[in-house]
Amino acid sequence: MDSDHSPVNPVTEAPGAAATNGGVRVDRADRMVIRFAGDSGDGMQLAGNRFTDAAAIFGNDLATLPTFPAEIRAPAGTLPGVSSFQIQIADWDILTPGDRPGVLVAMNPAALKVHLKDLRDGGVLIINKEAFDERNLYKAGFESNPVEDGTLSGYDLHAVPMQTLTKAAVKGTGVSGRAVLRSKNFLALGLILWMFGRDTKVTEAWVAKKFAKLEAVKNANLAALKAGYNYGITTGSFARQIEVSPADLPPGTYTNVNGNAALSWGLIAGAQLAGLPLFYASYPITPASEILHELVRHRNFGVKTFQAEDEIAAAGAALGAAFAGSLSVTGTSGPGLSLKGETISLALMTELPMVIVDVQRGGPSTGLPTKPEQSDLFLAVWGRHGESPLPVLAASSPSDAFEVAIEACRLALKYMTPVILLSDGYIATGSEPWRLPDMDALPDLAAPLASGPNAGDRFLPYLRDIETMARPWAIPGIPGLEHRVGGLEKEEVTGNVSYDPANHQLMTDVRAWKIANIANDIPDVEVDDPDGADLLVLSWGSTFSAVRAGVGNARNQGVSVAYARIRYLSPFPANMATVLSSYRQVLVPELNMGQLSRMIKAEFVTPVLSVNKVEGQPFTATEIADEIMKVMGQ
Amino acid sequence: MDSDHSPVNPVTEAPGAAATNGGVRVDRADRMVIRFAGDSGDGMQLAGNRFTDAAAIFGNDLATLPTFPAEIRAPAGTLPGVSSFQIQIADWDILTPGDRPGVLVAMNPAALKVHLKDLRDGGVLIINKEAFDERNLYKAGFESNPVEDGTLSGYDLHAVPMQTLTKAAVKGTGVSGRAVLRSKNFLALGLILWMFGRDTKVTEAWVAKKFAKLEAVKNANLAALKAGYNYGITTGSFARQIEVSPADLPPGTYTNVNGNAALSWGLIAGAQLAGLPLFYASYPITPASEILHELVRHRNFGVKTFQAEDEIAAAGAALGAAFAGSLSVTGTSGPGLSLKGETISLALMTELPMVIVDVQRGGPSTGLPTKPEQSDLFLAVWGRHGESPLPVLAASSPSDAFEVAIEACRLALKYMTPVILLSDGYIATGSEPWRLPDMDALPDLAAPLASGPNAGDRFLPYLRDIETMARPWAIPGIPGLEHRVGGLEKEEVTGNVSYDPANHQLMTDVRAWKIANIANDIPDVEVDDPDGADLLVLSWGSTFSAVRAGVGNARNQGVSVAYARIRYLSPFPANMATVLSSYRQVLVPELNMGQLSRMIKAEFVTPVLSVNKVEGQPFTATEIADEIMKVMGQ
Amino acid sequence: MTSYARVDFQTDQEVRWCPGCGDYTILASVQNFMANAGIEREKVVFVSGIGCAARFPYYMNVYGMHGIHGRAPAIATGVAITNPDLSVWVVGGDGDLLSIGGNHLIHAIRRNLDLTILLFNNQIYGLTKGQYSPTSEPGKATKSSPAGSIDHAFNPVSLALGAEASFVARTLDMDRKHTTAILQAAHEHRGSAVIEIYQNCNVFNDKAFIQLTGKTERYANRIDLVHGAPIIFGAQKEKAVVWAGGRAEIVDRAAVNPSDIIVHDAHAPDASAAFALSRLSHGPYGPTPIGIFRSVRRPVYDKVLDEEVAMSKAARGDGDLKALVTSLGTWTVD
Amino acid sequence: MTSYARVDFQTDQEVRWCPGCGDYTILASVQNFMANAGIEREKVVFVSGIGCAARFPYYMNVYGMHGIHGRAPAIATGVAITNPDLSVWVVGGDGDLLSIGGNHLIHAIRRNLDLTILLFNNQIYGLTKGQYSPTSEPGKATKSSPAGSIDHAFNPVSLALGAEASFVARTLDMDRKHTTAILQAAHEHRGSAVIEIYQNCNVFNDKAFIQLTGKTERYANRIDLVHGAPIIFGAQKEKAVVWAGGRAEIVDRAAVNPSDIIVHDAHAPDASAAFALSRLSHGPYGPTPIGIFRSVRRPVYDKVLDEEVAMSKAARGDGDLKALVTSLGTWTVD
Ligand SMILES: Cc1ncc(C[n+]2csc(CCOP(=O)(O)OP(=O)(O)O)c2C)c(N)n1
Ligand SMILES: Cc1ncc(C[n+]2csc(CCOP(=O)(O)OP(=O)(O)O)c2C)c(N)n1
Ligand code: SF4
Ligand code: SF4
Ligand SMILES: [Mg+2]
Ligand SMILES: [Mg+2]
Repeated sequence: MDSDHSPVNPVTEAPGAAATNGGVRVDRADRMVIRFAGDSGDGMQLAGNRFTDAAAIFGNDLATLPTFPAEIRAPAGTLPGVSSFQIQIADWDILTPGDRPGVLVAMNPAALKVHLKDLRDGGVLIINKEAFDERNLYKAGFESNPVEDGTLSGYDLHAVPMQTLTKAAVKGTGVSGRAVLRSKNFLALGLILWMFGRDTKVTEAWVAKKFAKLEAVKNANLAALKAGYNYGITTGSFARQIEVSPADLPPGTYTNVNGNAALSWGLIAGAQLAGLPLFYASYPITPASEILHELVRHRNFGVKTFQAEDEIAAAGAALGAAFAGSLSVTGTSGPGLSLKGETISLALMTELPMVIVDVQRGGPSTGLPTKPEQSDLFLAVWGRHGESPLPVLAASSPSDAFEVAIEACRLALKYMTPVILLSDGYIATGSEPWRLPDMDALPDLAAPLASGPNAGDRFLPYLRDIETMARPWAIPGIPGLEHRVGGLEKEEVTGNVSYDPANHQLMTDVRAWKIANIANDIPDVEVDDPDGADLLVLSWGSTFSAVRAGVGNARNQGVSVAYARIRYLSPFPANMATVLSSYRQVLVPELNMGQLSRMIKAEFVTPVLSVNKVEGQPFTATEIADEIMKVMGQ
Repeated sequence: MDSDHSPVNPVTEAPGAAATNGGVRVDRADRMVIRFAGDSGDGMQLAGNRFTDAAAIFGNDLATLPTFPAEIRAPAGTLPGVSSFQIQIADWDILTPGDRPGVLVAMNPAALKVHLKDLRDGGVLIINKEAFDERNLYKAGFESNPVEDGTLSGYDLHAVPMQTLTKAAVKGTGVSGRAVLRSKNFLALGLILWMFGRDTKVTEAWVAKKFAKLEAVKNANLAALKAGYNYGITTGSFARQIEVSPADLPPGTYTNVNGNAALSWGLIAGAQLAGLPLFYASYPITPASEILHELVRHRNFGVKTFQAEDEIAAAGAALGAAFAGSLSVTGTSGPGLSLKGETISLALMTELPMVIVDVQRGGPSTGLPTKPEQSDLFLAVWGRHGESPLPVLAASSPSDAFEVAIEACRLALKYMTPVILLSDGYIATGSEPWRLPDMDALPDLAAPLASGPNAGDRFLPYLRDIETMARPWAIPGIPGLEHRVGGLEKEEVTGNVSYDPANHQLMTDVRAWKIANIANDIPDVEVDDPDGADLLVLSWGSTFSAVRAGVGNARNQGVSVAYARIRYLSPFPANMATVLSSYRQVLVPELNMGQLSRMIKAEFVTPVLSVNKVEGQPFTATEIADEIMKVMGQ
Repeated sequence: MTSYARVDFQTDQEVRWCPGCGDYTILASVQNFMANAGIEREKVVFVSGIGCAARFPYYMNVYGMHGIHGRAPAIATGVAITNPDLSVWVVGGDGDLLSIGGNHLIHAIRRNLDLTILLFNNQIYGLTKGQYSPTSEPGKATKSSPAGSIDHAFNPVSLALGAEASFVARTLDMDRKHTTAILQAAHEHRGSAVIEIYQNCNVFNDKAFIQLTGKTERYANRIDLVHGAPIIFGAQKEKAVVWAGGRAEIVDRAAVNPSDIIVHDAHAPDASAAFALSRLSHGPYGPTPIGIFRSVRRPVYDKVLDEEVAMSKAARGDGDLKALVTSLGTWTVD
Repeated sequence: MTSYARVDFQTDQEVRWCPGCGDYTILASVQNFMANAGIEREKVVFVSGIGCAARFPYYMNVYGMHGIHGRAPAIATGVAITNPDLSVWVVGGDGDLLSIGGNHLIHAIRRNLDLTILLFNNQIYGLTKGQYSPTSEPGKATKSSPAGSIDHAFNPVSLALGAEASFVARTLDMDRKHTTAILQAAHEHRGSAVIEIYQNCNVFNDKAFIQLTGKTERYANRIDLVHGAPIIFGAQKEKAVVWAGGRAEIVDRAAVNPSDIIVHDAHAPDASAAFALSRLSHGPYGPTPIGIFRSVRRPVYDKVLDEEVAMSKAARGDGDLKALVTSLGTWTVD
């Protein structure tokens, strides 16, 4: 997996060098995967997010993968109650949160049980020693104490008395009782910050702001943070530091953003660029809810949010808002998309602009609600009664979600059509540094707004633009444009109800043509193929980052392989057929059982190889690289 | 179109012979298409249905096509208010209601306006002369009276004073006022019965029974019927009779049945054969409502029907009934199927048996609710979030619906899975003679019912049958089988909730395998190919009858062509690949824009030719034959 | 005020209900009301679901959407929120708004969106040709209940009140004057105004409301609710309604003290009295109240949300995209 | 009567609610009730939707289905219709049963299916981590309403009464004795029995019901409804409820004639009084009634349908397939 075959650091499984810093060994690494794991009540997401910020501001490239239990708070100490946060930091442009951690923080036996198998051999293992008592060991299903029975001998183990340390640290800050131990995540964080040579300032500032109104809590957390940091400095037992230099990223201003936030901002941007109010209707559902939570905070952008009684109402309200002149969006996850189909079909018939966001999760049915999957593609493209074509787009990373959201708005408005935008649980909650685009250079979005009659003194709601085939959008309030739309087949031009056979064929053809024609208004698929490969790895959505990393691995192993991602799944970009026919083999990795594969076969009647995985987890770069090697017969 | 090139009868566009019967010319024809057309209030459906019965009992083969306006009662006399009923009768095994009528009854100008273009040149045209007044002509959009302006000179026109005749006939029966003219459909029917040499007995018996409680109405209708019949006998002007001999159908007992009724009976049969109570939950929707209307009348079969508050509730109730041990069915049309997706997905996860009937209509959205289409195929096969495979079957004719319904029940029960059964508006309301199968020879349907613990003293709800992979069905009420199912991913064997990555992959695979394996338990596709053709015409659903007839036409023109129909659309029959690869070209006609075509390409990566039509009307045999000739370069 | 005639509110689409259908009368009442009230056409939006009643928007020369079955209140919610200045009307049948659309209806009512909701109650599914509906009386024989329906019926007024309605009224298709007065009051009401209109379906459920419309029956059965007036009715006004331990009771007027007769208070903050009046009949069988049951002020959803946006802009300034994307902190790579 | 202990109703699945969640107490109450009442385990079916509350079936050692969000009443309807001998229970949260599932709930209530419906009202969306629900008080700050919710809340008891409920009660998670008594009454009731259970979500909406459960507050606020007893409450029973022109009013007991104090009649055929009592509070802010608001007999849907089948069989004989397919008339071709 490494190009230069230099000795591999067991912690990063990447080449590195070691030095010492006042007796402490300092490993240098180009990348590092750290995983915080503990009980849901242990605050691991918080610790992970704070560490992410510190790393980002230090200038590392990074990618994160939070993993939550399905329960709000599963019983403390149990396996289902484990919550974890993984982050990869690197001094180069990395793409995934990493396959296997080199550093694992395990706050209790259950966390160890769940995550130990992933830790690299020789990796750093930091445990909260005092949590390894009889009760917790039993709950986690350990027969004997792994700290003592040799199970952990292959690792660089640090058994830290976190509870004692925390208690001592917070003494005098005013917190008491059960609240005392709540600060122990900050203790662990302090230790990790020390380990990676980050100081605590960024985190301190955050704590001071966040807990401004809770003086005691603030002080306790700060005290624990410093105690952890100092524990690293002072404890002889802890004789290891790891240095990951700032990444050599393209120049620019960066922020660290997760997919749901970036997507929300993209929608806000879309509305601003179109000069329209944004309306977002949604019914809460994991992992899409945060889009609602984010948007509701930006009323000063003219954003109106509506928490509907269910997904059907959310779609209906979005459609009504579209009729009334909003840039309308409704967001959900798989079960909700199944429910919205009938309303989307009405949007399609009335030819109103609307964006439907689907943050995919594991299915079918309630499935694995907190896990990512890409198995709603068929539903998005083909899951409505009648002939119901519409554009389908997919975001491929947290920051990409911003751009794709704007693009979805553009197509909806320009072509007067509902557009489905696919994200997934991995993109939604994972974060990465995002180089901010020039906000002034974003495109203006335009819709075919009607300002007056379009046929003498009459207004004909289905008199189309001859180029886009979009019908005019006449917004209530304008005299003379009164008109009616609806779900019965419409007569061409007038939009009146029509049962005429030829008209139904015509309108079906026009609706299909209008969408198919969008292929001419979107960028071609871009293939990365430096040296004319035979094999193309084609991905869509979040699989892209693993594909890029996996292809990188394979290339490092001397294999020539091309890769591309499809952002537009319906219609496909205009050059798709050419691209497909340029390769002897096309490999399509998906977090489903082969949906894009089948779509490509249906459209281009060309064989493709599928790699499929539905395990509630993203592909790892290694899995992709292995698959490439297999196909290449290596 | 005719094989022997004998002179073609303009009325049937088929070879025939003429004779005379007491001065009246009698045309002999092997088939004849008759269309009754009038205002929705004119009782054309009734007239058509009564004529159908008379023809059926006489022994003709037949096929019918009723066409309703979308409105309950559009304003009298207008074009949208026209209602029609077409029937083809023949002395041989016909398949379609015919392309263009040879006899047209037009009760008013609007009916003439709408239907005249279809009448064959030289065809018989019977009009209700007195309805052609200023007002009605205006409403139908005639500028001058077609009866007088020469428009109708190319037809064998009979302008009958139906109103005067009816008034005279019903005098003294006790009906009065506006009710008098209601009997004029019976007058027209009497005339047509005479024309085809059928007597009025069958119809009289029906009238007597139907209107038993309405003495006056009964007598008026009987009087009008006879008056019409006698008008034929006595009027010199009406110098033509047509004779279509009884068909040479295979021996057996026949009944005349429409698709919704046959399907309902199939469900009842399925429940009887399985020894289970039938539960049917539905929300009314055209053209599926009659299944509910039919089933509700058969409580003595243990049928419980439930008119739910919406389609989601209907699906939910069906699922609950399945859990509780019913043979559960929910029926709907396209918009309703869009709504049921989430619940179907739960049925799939809980692996409970359930049949979902979709009587397809024109889409998208509300579309053309009273017209047939085949555009829900994608939705049925691929229209659910997550990986959601399930069996999809399609009925190809009214009588076939009986058999396919039983087959859907068989698969649902044997494999513990939801099954989607597709019909369409054409099958639903059209009728044909059905040779009754031997009811004693129908298969026994079996489900994997649990009667006790299956693992020592425990009951494991996901411990599968090793052959079918079906899980056991434990019906509430049995001690010791208490268990819980649900929509979260289930652990193999135990059925407990599981978030385990490998388990999710395993269960996804098992669910897919279970459905794919059904290919080994269903008949192969049967191809009709007497002389090794190069071209295969592949159809599904109601398109089959036009395909069979169209292939017949083409063969008559000397072309060698094979045809087959697919009853099983998911999974495809085991020999599909072999069949497809046996032909140089495969032509797939569909009342959609190419859904089966795409499915075949996606599955077999083989090109097919599509013939598509979405005009709210079935294919005609001629259209299919023409397409075949085009492909064959003829 | 714009000056209109009824024809200004008519479209060029042929009205396609069955001859004799009560929907015609309601259409005329609404068109006349709008013309007379001088409501600006371009500010009016009609949203409907699916059903005979739901074809209404096609015949109103205003903005309109013929939606999907049951979803009109949800669609209308989006319209009202986007532009609170519009006059948004919802039209649907008893199937559309109470069966498949029941949830959207009660939630719109609860939130008090500024909608006028016309519920055409003909106690049957018209468009699908005659199945029983959630307001059909138990025992009704229909295509889907040949042996008589076993569903207990909703009382739409009670249901709306249970769902926190700020305005609920009932009127009759045939009584155009009454209909017009109710339309006027509902139009003036800010918030969700529900009007149950008893509408005759002469094809599938003829004479369902004969007790209230029949020449002889109506005098005995029609109880006119008038705010501030005692509730008395009957051909000779010989009947009265009084309180009887938490419920309303019909008595002979002569038998009670005039001061015991309920003086109708449509503006009572507590919905209990209105609810009690709604229980006097269940479907129009026997004496049945007509008129405005309840009309009170409550915050109006779309207006409040609009204010929230305005206040946020005032407090934080118009949203700035650059500030937004940098709000989580940034770092620079040169 | 089978003899059970609580453990017989427990499953081997670990209970996974947050520590301190009110759901634990309710689970214990239900399990104990079932064990003590000797309900045959195999005859019990629990159906739920999605939410924290909706995980209930996993913990009950009976037949159960964890359904999809909002659809439990519909699913339960199918269970009850198929086998009216089963004891069918529905469990869901305020989001599950009142938001997405509102329509199925009111229709199940209207039809009077034989279901016992446990509505765990914690006035929040628990499982999705804290958005406001249809019962959240206006102004509530949550993740989806940081500036305070602008939704007016449902009063579940009023809504159920507006939907023609034959049995409605309210109880508190913490008061296991009260809960048990209500469970008993609901179980004995034939038809849909709705129990609103005020349930504390200590993570996202802690102490929402403190006015009814708090050691000091509860005396002033808890109004116990007991059939046949006068409605009096307060630490010294110093408060009483009387009729005041169609609504219920809280007064000082001393200030009224004892005979004016309402004697609670849960069996009153007219739902008006129960409705009026439900309006005394909206959410537990101030004095709030607890107990059975209404309990009356109405035909039970699943039983009536079952009888229809039996009667049809008795009248027409068991269905015969051959007769069915030949019923439209046949002809023979030899
Ligand atoms: C999703 C969906 N389900 C069912 C239907 C069929 N449908 C159309 S209108 C209607 C009910 C009509 O009754 P009502 O709402 O009372 O209106 P009316 O025709 O009586 O005015 C039904 C069931 C549909 N169009 N869409
Ligand atoms: C169709 C669908 N929409 C949304 C969700 C997400 N969801 C799960 S539970 C829930 C609401 C939970 O609130 P409540 O019903 O009050 O139950 P609680 O968790 O408070 O007990 C939501 C919105 C879902 N699972 N399915
Ligand atoms: S079916 Fe009834 S409601 Fe519909 S248009 Fe005809 S009369 Fe009116
Ligand atoms: S989130 Fe609230 S309701 Fe859900 S389990 Fe936790 S405490 Fe209970
Ligand atoms: Mg109706
Ligand atoms: Mg809740």
